[in-house]
Amino acid sequence: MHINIKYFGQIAEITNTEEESLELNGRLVSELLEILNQKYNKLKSIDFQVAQNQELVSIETELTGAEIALLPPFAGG
Amino acid sequence: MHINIKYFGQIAEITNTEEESLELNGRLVSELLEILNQKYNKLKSIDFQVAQNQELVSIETELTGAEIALLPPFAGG
Amino acid sequence: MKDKKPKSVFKEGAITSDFIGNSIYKHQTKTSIGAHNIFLGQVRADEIDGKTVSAIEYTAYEDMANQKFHEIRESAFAKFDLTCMHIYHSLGTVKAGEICLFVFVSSPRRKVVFEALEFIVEAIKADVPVFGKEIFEDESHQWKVNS
Amino acid sequence: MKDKKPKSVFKEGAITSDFIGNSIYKHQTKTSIGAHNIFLGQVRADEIDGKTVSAIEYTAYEDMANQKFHEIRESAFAKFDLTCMHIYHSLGTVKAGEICLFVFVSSPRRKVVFEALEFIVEAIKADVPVFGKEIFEDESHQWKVNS
Repeated sequence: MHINIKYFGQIAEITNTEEESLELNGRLVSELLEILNQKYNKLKSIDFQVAQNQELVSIETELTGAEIALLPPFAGG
Repeated sequence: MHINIKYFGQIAEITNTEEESLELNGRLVSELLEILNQKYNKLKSIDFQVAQNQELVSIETELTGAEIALLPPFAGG
Repeated sequence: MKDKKPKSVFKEGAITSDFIGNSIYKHQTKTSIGAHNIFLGQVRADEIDGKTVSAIEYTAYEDMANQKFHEIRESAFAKFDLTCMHIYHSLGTVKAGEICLFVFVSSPRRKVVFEALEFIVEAIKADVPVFGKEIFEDESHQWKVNS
Repeated sequence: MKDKKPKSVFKEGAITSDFIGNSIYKHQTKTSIGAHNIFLGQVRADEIDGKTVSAIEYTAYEDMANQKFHEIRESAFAKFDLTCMHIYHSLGTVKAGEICLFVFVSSPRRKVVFEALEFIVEAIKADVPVFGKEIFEDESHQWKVNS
């Protein structure tokens, strides 16, 4: 599956990019995160949430092919 | 006792003055109000509070000679 | 930065949006503030028995009112961690759509301003001897009562 | 008078006191309004480990953020009897003392605006993907987290 991933705030600092695409065999958000943890070592030390198609999802959620975003703690206002 | 009385809002409309002085024999706020009720007939039909020296008081309060005010319902804001 | 000195609360006529904007501007030098909360009372063109309110004419027992505003101010500063607090109330004629009450509280943190503002506005409505004559378009009137 | 259409919430840079004053002014034609309540978030010059915050640089997951703002707006109108509601949030750099969030609710009656404003501000803080980089005077930075 082809997945588009967006990074924000402190996460974009770690990945050093705001967006990338990955080709993936896994089925679950958790499998995508494993790959990203390998690619970006420092990700493990960071608190973040995952959104799929602009809605927060748990790591057990199935990937649909929609846009994924890694969101550090919110700081609006 | 010499009492200075202030009238506000709808009360001043009834008394047709904003301020007057009365010479009084009575001791209590209630006695002052009796006199005012006689002088201004329509006063009986109106809801108001009494302040003495700028503090709300009950009608059983003793007159001190300080300023009395007849205050209709508050409408600030 | 505490700002407890008594102020003149009453202003003749409506409180303008320029005055409010300027008051906000003046707080931008106070960099310990993280949250402002502002309440504005605006005169409603209520329809009552087929007649429409065109203005409210405010009067007050000014000495007692200023004393009450001062007490409200002191107790708000005692209860809440406020950096600043300002209250302005109109006297005289305020037309429908114009602003007659401006309450402005500021604090490092937001939770405080919500509680403080509501406390202050409710206290003003309940405790301050201000009277309002609702003037209708045909120049008849009735006396306003806070609910 | 209901005003439910989606709006652009994000503004580049600080929200000025003129903009806020003007927004208040525009509501003076809406004579069914009796009470406005305004929340302003201002950037604090916090001191952290001896360094002082000079600005916050805001970024957002804009598509999701606009969707969340829209949901907050819809649910506020469903819960509360509001005449109008406006939200503006800064993106980019906002200096200490400048305003980064402006939430404005209006209703015929005051009780409603207090509840509605707090509901909206808390929802923005909790649900909207906005990120803040606190820039210190020496140009180092740390990432802001809402408490």
